[in-house]
Order: sequence, then structure tokens, then C-alpha cells
Amino acid sequence: MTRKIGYVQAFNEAVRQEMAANEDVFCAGEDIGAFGGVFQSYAGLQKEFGERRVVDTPISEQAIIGLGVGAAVAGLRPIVDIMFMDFIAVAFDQIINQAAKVKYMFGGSATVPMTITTGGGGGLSAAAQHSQSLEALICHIPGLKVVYPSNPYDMKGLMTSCIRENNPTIMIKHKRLLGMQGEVPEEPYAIPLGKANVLREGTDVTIVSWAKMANDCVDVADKLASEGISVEVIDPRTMQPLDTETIIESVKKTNRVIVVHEAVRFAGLGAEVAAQIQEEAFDYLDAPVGRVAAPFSPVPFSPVLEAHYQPSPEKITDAVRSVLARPGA
Amino acid sequence: MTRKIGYVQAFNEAVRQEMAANEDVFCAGEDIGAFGGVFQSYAGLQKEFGERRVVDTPISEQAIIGLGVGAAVAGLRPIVDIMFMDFIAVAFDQIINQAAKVKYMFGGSATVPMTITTGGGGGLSAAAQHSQSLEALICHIPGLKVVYPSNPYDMKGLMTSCIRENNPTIMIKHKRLLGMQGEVPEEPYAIPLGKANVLREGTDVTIVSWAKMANDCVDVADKLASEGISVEVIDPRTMQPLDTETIIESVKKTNRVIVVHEAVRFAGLGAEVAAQIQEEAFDYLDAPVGRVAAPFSPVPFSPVLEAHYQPSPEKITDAVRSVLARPGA
Amino acid sequence: MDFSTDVLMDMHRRMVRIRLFEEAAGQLAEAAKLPGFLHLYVGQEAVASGVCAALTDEDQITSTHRGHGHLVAKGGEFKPMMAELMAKSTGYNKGKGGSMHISNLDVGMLGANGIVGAGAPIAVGAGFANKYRDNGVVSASFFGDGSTNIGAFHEAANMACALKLPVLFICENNEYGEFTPRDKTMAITDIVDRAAGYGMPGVIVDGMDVVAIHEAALEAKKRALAGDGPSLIEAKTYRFYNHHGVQNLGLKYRTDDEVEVWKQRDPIFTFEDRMIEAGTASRDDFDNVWAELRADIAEAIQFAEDSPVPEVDQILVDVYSATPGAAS
Amino acid sequence: MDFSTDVLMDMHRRMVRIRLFEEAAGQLAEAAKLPGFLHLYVGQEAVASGVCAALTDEDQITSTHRGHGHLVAKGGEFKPMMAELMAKSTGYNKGKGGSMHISNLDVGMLGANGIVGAGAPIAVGAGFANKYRDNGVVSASFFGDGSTNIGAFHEAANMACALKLPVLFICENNEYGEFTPRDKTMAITDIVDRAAGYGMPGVIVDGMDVVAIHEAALEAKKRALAGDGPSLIEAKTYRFYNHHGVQNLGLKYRTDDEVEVWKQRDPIFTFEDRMIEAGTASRDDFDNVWAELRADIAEAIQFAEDSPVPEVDQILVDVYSATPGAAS
Ligand SMILES: Cc1ncc(C[n+]2csc(CCOP(=O)(O)OP(=O)(O)O)c2C)c(N)n1
Ligand SMILES: Cc1ncc(C[n+]2csc(CCOP(=O)(O)OP(=O)(O)O)c2C)c(N)n1
Ligand SMILES: [Mg+2]
Ligand SMILES: [Mg+2]
Repeated sequence: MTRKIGYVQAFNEAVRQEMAANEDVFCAGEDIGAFGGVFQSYAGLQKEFGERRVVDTPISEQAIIGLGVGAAVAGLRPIVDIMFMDFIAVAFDQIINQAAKVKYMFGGSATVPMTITTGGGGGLSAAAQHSQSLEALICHIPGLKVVYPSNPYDMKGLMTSCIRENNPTIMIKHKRLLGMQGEVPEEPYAIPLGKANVLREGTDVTIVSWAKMANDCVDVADKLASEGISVEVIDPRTMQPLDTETIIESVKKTNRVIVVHEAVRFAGLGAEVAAQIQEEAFDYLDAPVGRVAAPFSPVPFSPVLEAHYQPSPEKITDAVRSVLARPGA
Repeated sequence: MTRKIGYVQAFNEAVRQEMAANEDVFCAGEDIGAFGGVFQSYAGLQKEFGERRVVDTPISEQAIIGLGVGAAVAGLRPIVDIMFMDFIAVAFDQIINQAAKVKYMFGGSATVPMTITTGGGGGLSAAAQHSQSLEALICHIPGLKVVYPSNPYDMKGLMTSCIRENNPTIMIKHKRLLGMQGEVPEEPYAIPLGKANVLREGTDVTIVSWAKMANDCVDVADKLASEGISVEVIDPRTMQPLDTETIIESVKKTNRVIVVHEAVRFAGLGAEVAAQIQEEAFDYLDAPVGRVAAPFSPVPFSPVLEAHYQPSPEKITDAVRSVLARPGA
Repeated sequence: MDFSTDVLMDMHRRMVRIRLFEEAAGQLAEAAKLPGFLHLYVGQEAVASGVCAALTDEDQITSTHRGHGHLVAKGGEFKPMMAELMAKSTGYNKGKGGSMHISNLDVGMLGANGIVGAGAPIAVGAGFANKYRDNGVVSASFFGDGSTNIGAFHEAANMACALKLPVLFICENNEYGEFTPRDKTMAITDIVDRAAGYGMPGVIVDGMDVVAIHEAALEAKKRALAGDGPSLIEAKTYRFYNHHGVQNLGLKYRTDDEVEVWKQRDPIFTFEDRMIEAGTASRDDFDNVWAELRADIAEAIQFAEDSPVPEVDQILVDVYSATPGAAS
Repeated sequence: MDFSTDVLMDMHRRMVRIRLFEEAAGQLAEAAKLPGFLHLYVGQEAVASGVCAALTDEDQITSTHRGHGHLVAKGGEFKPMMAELMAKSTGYNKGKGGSMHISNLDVGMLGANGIVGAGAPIAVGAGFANKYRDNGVVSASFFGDGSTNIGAFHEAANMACALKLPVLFICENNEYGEFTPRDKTMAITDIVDRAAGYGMPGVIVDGMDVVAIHEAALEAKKRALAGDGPSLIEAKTYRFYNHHGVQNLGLKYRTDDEVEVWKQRDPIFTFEDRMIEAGTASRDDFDNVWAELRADIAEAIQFAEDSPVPEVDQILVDVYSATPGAAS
């Protein structure tokens, strides 16, 4: 049965169902137990599964990730929470030098089935240290998988996959989507990691975007449709591994593409997407791959500044028009 | 007067001369004092300037960077050392959330004139946690500047600029270049940050590369010259801010370009370079921007594996031939 | 120690300034006039006030997510502070920092900090600069009980001790980190138990007693300036409002009783009572202070409300400092 | 405590195995036959041996950059270890890890680690799994004196105590971190002074006395299995060779005298002398052990030398695990 629930409830449901199904799954993080987590992502789980399986930890992000790595190597399936994505910096060694590399360094003998969950993205006037979109950093590190869902349905299916996955995955919840409602099946289901979702089909131009921005891009596509511009919107959902195939297929059809993300433009994931597209579909491109992203500054506190800092519908629309303005082949 | 000295001596000389010139400059890091640092980068400095100005610290990378941030905000010009680049992960919060952002978060009132020095790159069979090239991560963070010199001359001039710079800069010393000899003036001189160096002029194809790889690319260019292929090699030297102008100029001339780096290809800086080139010089490109970089795995320990992991002269040559194989416009 | 009426009234004034600022901020937040997160300092006023009264303008402090109280105590002015919380261009941080990054270098306040524990290493850096210059200046790092579980705190404490830096470590133990009680996150009751592991003295003080805190801070400062290195002061205190905001999510994690017991020990009211009893000051004296400062707050709110928001072209300003002479 | 001859001879054997492996590795490194960095454990054998003799095969350990000794003591075999140091495909890590990442999960050795302090949180994770499963298994984390200054150690120690996990923290205090003496990097002399700050017992033992270490480890294990949480054992010890390699850069940072004094306290030779004196074993018994193990080492070197290097197509193998059933 399918019914409407929120993005954060979809997350919660995936965790609950997998915990019920598999005794090896446990959660640990700051304030996730009795309180349910600052975003209430873990609400009710400690009540249901007890303090043994839903663990309040000290404010110790390195030890939280290490707890996950050690428990995973020892055979459990940890879900460990880092409240805000900005704080992955505090635990960065355990994430990129330990979790990501243990298996390889050990010649394959270790398995590290852990999920790191965290809240990413801006739009809450949370300023420079609570608003970042740092997915490019972790996607550069072999050994990790990274997902960043844009809606409740994907959230539940991807989170389920993360928990079942035998590798360290990082599940980023977009803070501005926490309350987003959507149709979600009650029963457990898994969306395969590494498979993009075509949010909207179109023929004139492709937009690649994820998390909150993917929804904004669909809105832009709707608007442009009324002008007769047909926009295809692709949400990779999994940022690592990235489903380049689906993107390239689309570009071969539309010949024009932009990438839209909240992260800073320089060395953001848009660069990788653009680089791959021009490598794989060079002869199909009628215009350079466009990028709409944040400028090169920390995230400002001021709501006015932040609104202009983030990609807006106007900027996205302009970018679409700009790639369309080029004469076709 | 100019004479031949090593890369690491050039570094040392820059530090020594700036320390002599400016009482506010001091150095701190693990084993850099009495011992002179594991790469002997700081050799002799404690003897010359005393324990007050050349400080052995505990093994505490977060506090080492914090020491730099606090001392810089208080008006000194710290040089703080992180032994291996892989260890920036341990101090990542202080680097990306504090050093990089303090000025902006404070509305401009703070100045953070600090230099972080570290050893990057592979080729020493130092395995997954002592061989990484993580420059893409730090270049994605507004507020930081990043340099990665390819020879002794650039090392001295860039390190001098870093110390004089009023912003947090990260000076990466390539571990395989430590012994590289080159002509270096005795007197202090500064190479401006953000200015690329054309290591070799050419007309048929452009290679963008830095640190050790830049030298390997010059070798490849030499070889190809004997076949009548004229290769231009551009070494950005400063990775952030990146001198895109010089690169774009070159591509407009050669119409073909590859980027070569030691870092993992996915979301490496090559992606940003490629993305910018196709944005800025789309109509000039006769072939997609090529990338030669490490595959998607941690750095293997085995010398045989590592040799194949890194971009080799053969792979670079192949990539050049491949962009040349495309018919021109 | 006996303190002059001036010193006592000065500390009182600092506490009242904090209280009024925080109460006003809380109300503005409830009225949705403050963007972002807000962590109120109400209940802990004695700590910042007692410590900062022992410091000069040159002395530096680093702070936490709960930082307005520290800035007020260190001499921060209401207008640019209120403007900052409202994200106005007249704010201390030009509207770019907000509550979690509020700072003012002129009074030696090196920033609130959104990352738990991150201020401590920065205070150590400031302390290093002070020792380097032998300038008679100290730095103080404020942090919560919960933050002593994070690596940055540990590294900072150890480094300050190893290098014998003139640093004061001030732990505000309010028994909770966010919504989780201390006993879930550490096996010790007193944070001072950590001091010996770094080789510094540690002292517990009543965090609701500004005089006790002030004494301890003076002592620690003396030690620091004598070249004997850092000290750890643990102030047992309590926050009267929620972790952030005023009502937070409305979820309970402390009993009403517990909150009530601590409120009975209000650092300002109990101080006033003691002073009146001792004949140091009268009810009227105190009422005048409150009235005067209330007027200041009202003015500051007005100022902040009247101030312009930042211009959009400010986004890319102040990411980097200029480097005169650099030909880049 | 009195230990049986079997136990004593077992610990002796572990120590000799380490000594021979390390001496051989040192020689091979000097002959440029080992790629990468090499951190020898010679001098510290009693610590790993005394602790690991208290552990079962199921018990886990995490280690440091100086990790071969721990793996040998935990039951690692010479052949795949030597092959790993030589970067051969028959190595425990298939030539992908090398000295700094050598590991073998079959004997519960969760890896040497190139990042100082990073092993401790991983040991805590293993300890969590053991408590979760209530399986009677403990984990032990080995680390150096210098590594107790890094944040990861602090967080791990505190978390293990807060969650009352069955973890043993074993500090090998050899008085130096790389080339810098302890007194430059901390203001304390004894690492155990840190234990109280986490709420666990701390004990100092003679790191050159395998019996004393063994006793302390058994005690800590008992406590862990009784559900009373972690303990910290500080073994005062010394490394006879340089920080890495054998001669290192040839730069001096310790006096010959200091090294000589510690060498007089060689953990193996002093143990043998004591045992002979007590009549527990004879010179011949010990000579036989050395001879037998020397032969093993020679065989292991031969095996490693004869082994093939990894195939180039292995670079992209084992970056990720397969997830059966996942349709990705
Ligand atoms: C590294 C990091 N982890 C987690 C958080 C989220 N967080 C903000 S305040 C806080 C609790 C801090 O507790 P404590 O240090 O006791 O200070 P208090 O709030 O009680 O004043 C937490 C966990 C953070 N900001 N930074
Ligand atoms: C995070 C980090 N910082 C620095 C280093 C470099 N390093 C390797 S070993 C070492 C010294 C460790 O000292 P200690 O913990 O006392 O162990 P010991 O070498 O004495 O056995 C250092 C600084 C590292 N590997 N990781
Ligand atoms: Mg608290
Ligand atoms: Mg040591």
C-alpha cells in the first residue's frame, strides 16, 4: 500500500523496517536515541528497539564513524549519524582514510557494511558551518558510495539499499526537504544504488540535478514547457557511483545540457558531470555543458544573500535559455 | 646570484629568509624543530631561530591548524606543518570550516595570514594513507589558496608568496620532487599566486599538469617533439586560484588539450579544468578535453601496482595521440 | 577575596546585559524575526561575566554556538549584535555570520563557533601569539561539558599545556549536550577530572555564583601570566531555555522539577539578594541598572530593525583579504 | 600471579617470533628489498606478547604504524606477513597494504594503521559489536605515547567508557613520538594520568616484563568481560631501532647511553635469564626455540621472494564489496 508521508518519515521507515528485519542493524549518533535526532529522523526508534540498538553517543564524530567501521568489520551493519554534513570534516579521517580504504588496504578481506547519515544543503540561514553541500569531496574518494535523494519515495528506497549495501555509504538528507510529502509504499523496497531517475522527459535540453535542486529544476521545466521548451530532468540520486550512462543517453538526444547544484561551482560535481559529458558525447553537444552552482564564497548567513547565493529558478532558466541560444549542429 | 639547489632546500630557504625578514613569522609542526622535519624541510631553522620560533608540537593536527588560525587572527604569520597530505583529513574541520571561513564569517574583520605546508603525491610505495593527491578537496573550499610547485625555482618563489600572503594558503610539496635540483636565486623573490607557468611552448596540443606530473609531461613533450608533434605544457603552479586565462589562451591556439594529474580522476581537478575549457573555448576545441589520472581505487602499496596506478609517460603519450587523432575543424 | 563595589556592580551589569539581550533575542526568534538557529545563554550569565570581568579588552576569548553571552560579557555592543542576529549589514559580521559566528575582534572576541570544540584550538593559537609577544595578554576558551568529548578540545588542552601557554579553559557544565544528559556521554561527573591528564590544575566552581567564578578566573590568569601555563575551570551551571530557540521542538528531555530547582538559583537574582543583604547595593540600584539597560535593548532592536539588509553584491566580498604588494 | 610453564614459554615464543621477524625485516629493508616505510617493533616485544597471550583468536586488536609485532603476537604467520612486506600477491593484504596496513582478520588483527590514533575508534567499534552480541569477546587497541595527544584517541577512550564497552587500551610509552621526546609534547610523565578523565582505571606496568604485562591484561580483560568497561594499561618501553627503518636518516635524537641502558633491559634476554634462574626452562630450551623459529623465518623469506608480484589488473579489485541481491 502506498500513502503520502514526509521525506524524513520515509527515512525513518526504512531504518525501522531494516532494523526489524535484521538484528545486525543498529544506529548510533548524537541525540538520536531518546530525542530522535535533531531532525527527528530517528524518532521513536529507541522506544521500539531499545537503547542497545539505538545509541546516544558523545559529541565525538571521529569515534562515531570509528564505531561504525569497527562494528562493521566485526560483522554488524551500523547506521551512524553525523548531524550536519559540515561536520563530516571533523570525522574526515575516519571517513576517507579508514571506512573508505579498509577493504582495499586489507587486500579485500574486510567488509564494511555501514551507512553514514547526515543533513546537507542550505536554505535555512544556518550560515557557513551548517549549510554546505560537500558531496564532491566524498565522491572523490574511492571506496565510498554516496546518495542524495530528492523526494520521499527515493529516500526510503535508497536508504533501504544503503543499509543492505556491503560498503560504506553516505546518505545525505537535504535539510530543506525534510517536510516534503510524497507517495511511499508501506512495504520495504530497495532502489538500486547507481541508477539515475528521469524525473521528467524532454527533448530540447537536459538538466542534471539532485536533492532539493532537482525539484526546483522540475518546476523550471514545467514553466518552460508552457513556452514550448521541452526539458528533460535527470536526478542521479546516487552521486557515487554516478549513472553517467543515463546522462549521456539523454544528452545524445537533446544535444544540450546543464548541471545544477547547490555546492560551490569550482571543483563541484558539476565539473565531473560536464567533463564526462564532453568526453563521451563531444560530437553530440551543440553548446558547452552549462553549470549553475554557488559562487566561490562560504554560505552567507543573511537570508537575502543566501537566496542569491543558491541557484534560483531564474538562474536555472537563464542557463537553459543560454544553451538553447546556440545554433544547433 | 643563482645556483643549483634542491626542491626541499628551496623551500627551506624561503622560510629562512622570510623568518629573518619578519619577526612575526614562525613555524610549528611535528618533528620540525630539533629534527628538522621528516623531509628535512625545516632543517637548521630551530638552530637559527630558536625554540620560540620553530616549535615542535604534539601529534595533534587539529590543534596545529588551530594554533595557526588563532595566532594568525592575533597578528602573527604562522607556518604550520602537516606531515603528509593524507593527514589533512585529521584536521579537516580546522582547515575548511575555520581557517577558510573565519574572515568571511566575521564580515571581513579578521585576517588569516597562515601557511599550511604538507607533503603530497605518491610514488614511494607509501600505500593508501601516505600517498594521496587531495588537492581537489581543498580547492573546492572558498577562502583557501593552494599551491603545488613542480620545481625548486617555483618552490622558493611560491613559498615566499605564501608566507607573505594575507590568506590561508596550503603549500603542497611533492614527495617525489624533494631531491629535484634546479637553478634558484639566492635572494628572496616572490612568484605571484594564481599565475600559471608555460613550461614549454607548443602549437599542436596543450597539456595542463602540475607538481611531479608536470615534469613528466615535459619529458613526453620532448619525445613527441622528435616526431614533429609540438606540445605546450602549462603548469598552473597555483591550483586555487587557478589561472584559467592562460590555459584558455593556449587551447584557443592548439585546439586540443589534455589534463594530467596524479589524483583520482573522478571529481579531480582535471574535471574542473575540462569543464572550464569546454565552457570558455567550446568553439575552439577539435577534440574533447582528455584526462589522464588515477583510476578509482585507493593507492596500492605494491610498487608494480602503484606504477600502473599513476599516469605514466605512455598513458600521457597515448592521450596526446588520441586528441590529435581527431580531425581538425 | 573581597571585591570592590565597582567590580561587583560591573559584573552584575554584564549579567543583566546578557539576560536582557538573550530574552529579547528569544522573543524576536519566537516572533520569527531572527533567521537561523539561536542558542540562548540565559542561566549561565555568571560564567561569562565572572570570567570576562577578569579580562582586559586585549585579552581574547573564543566561544561556542552559545556565543552571544560571551560577546556581551566581553564588551560587545547591543546594536551591532542585534543587527547581526537580524542579518543586517550593520551587524558586527555584516550579516554574514549570524548568531553562530558572531564576533568582534575589537573587544577580543574571536567568534562564536558552529563546530563544537573548534574554538579551543583557536584560543590556543591566540595564546601562542601572546606568549610569543610576551605581551601580558591571555586568552580564554569557553566550551560546554559535551564539547569536552570531542578531539579538538583534547588536542587544544594538551598543546596549551605542552607549550605552557597563557590560556584559560572555561568549561560551562550545564549537564546536557543538546538533548542528551551528561551521564549518557561520559562516565565521569566532573569535567575537571580531565585536567590532570594534561598537567594543569582544575577547579570546580559554582557556575551560578559570579564572584566565585571571578576569583577562579583571576587565579587562572595570574598563573597564566606567571608563565605557569593553562588552568581548567569547571563552572556547574544550567541553561534555563532549550538547547536552541526557546521552546525548541517542544520535546521534553529534562523534568520541570529539575529546571525549577536550577531557576531558584538564578545567578542574577541570587547575586542581587546577596548584595542587598550585605548592604553593598540597594534594590533601587539594581532596578536602575535593569531600567537603563532595558532602554538600551529597545534602542538596539530599533536600530537593528531600521538597518538595511546587505546588498547582494556583498556575497563575494571578504572571502579573501588583500595582500598589499603581492602581484597576483 | 603464577603462570604455568606453558604460558611462559608461549609468551617467550611470541616475543622471539617478533624479534626474528623484525630483525629480518630490518635487514631486508637495508638491502632495499622492502618497498615503503618500515617501523620496527624491536624492544617492545613484551607488550604485544603479554597482551595477546591473554587474548583468544576471536578477540580483536587494532594496531599502529608499528604493527608487525602486534600481528605476530596475535598469531600472524611469517609467510604471508613477509610476503606482504615484499608487496607480493601471497601477502596477507595481497600486496596492497604493506607494512603500515598489514592485517589478518582470521586472527582478529584489524590492521596496522598509517594514521596515528585512528585504530582506537575502530577497536571501540569492534568492542561495541562484542557487547552487542554479548559474545565474551574483547578488543584491544595498541597505541603509542605520542598518539594519546590526538583527538581520535580521546574520543575513543571516552566513548568506550561512556558505553561501558569491553575494550583494552594498551599504551606503549616508548618516550618518543618519531624524533621528539615526550616532554616536548605533553606536560605529564605518565599516560595513565589520562585514565581518570574518562572514568577508567589506569595502571603502569614495566613494558620490558612480559609477565607483568600479561597480568595486567588478564585483569583488564576480566573487568571488560564482567561488564565494567575499559581499562588503560601503560607499558613503559623503548624501541631499540629508529623510528622507521633501521638507521633512519642517521640523525641523532637520543643518546647512545640512553639506548644502551634500555637495551640492557631487553625483554627477551632478561626473561630468559629469569626463567633459567627460576629453573623454569634451560638455556637449551630457549636455544631450541630460537633455532626453530630462525628456520621458519628463513623459509618465510624464501616463500616471499619466490612469490609473484600482484597482477596489474588487481588495481581495481577489492575497492568495493559485492552486495548479493542488490540490483545495482
Ligand atoms: C562537531 C559538532 N558536532 C555536533 C554539533 C551539534 N551540536 C551543537 S551544540 C551541541 C551540544 C553541545 O553541548 P555542550 O558542549 O555541552 O554545550 P551546551 O549546548 O550545553 O552549551 C551539539 C551536539 C556541532 N555543532 N558540532
Ligand atoms: C595523524 C598522523 N600524524 C602524524 C603521523 C606521522 N607519524 C607516524 S608515527 C608518529 C609517531 C607516533 O608516536 P607514538 O604514538 O609514540 O608511537 P611510536 O612511533 O613511538 O611507536 C608520527 C608523528 C601519522 N602517521 N598520522
Ligand atoms: Mg552542555
Ligand atoms: Mg612513542
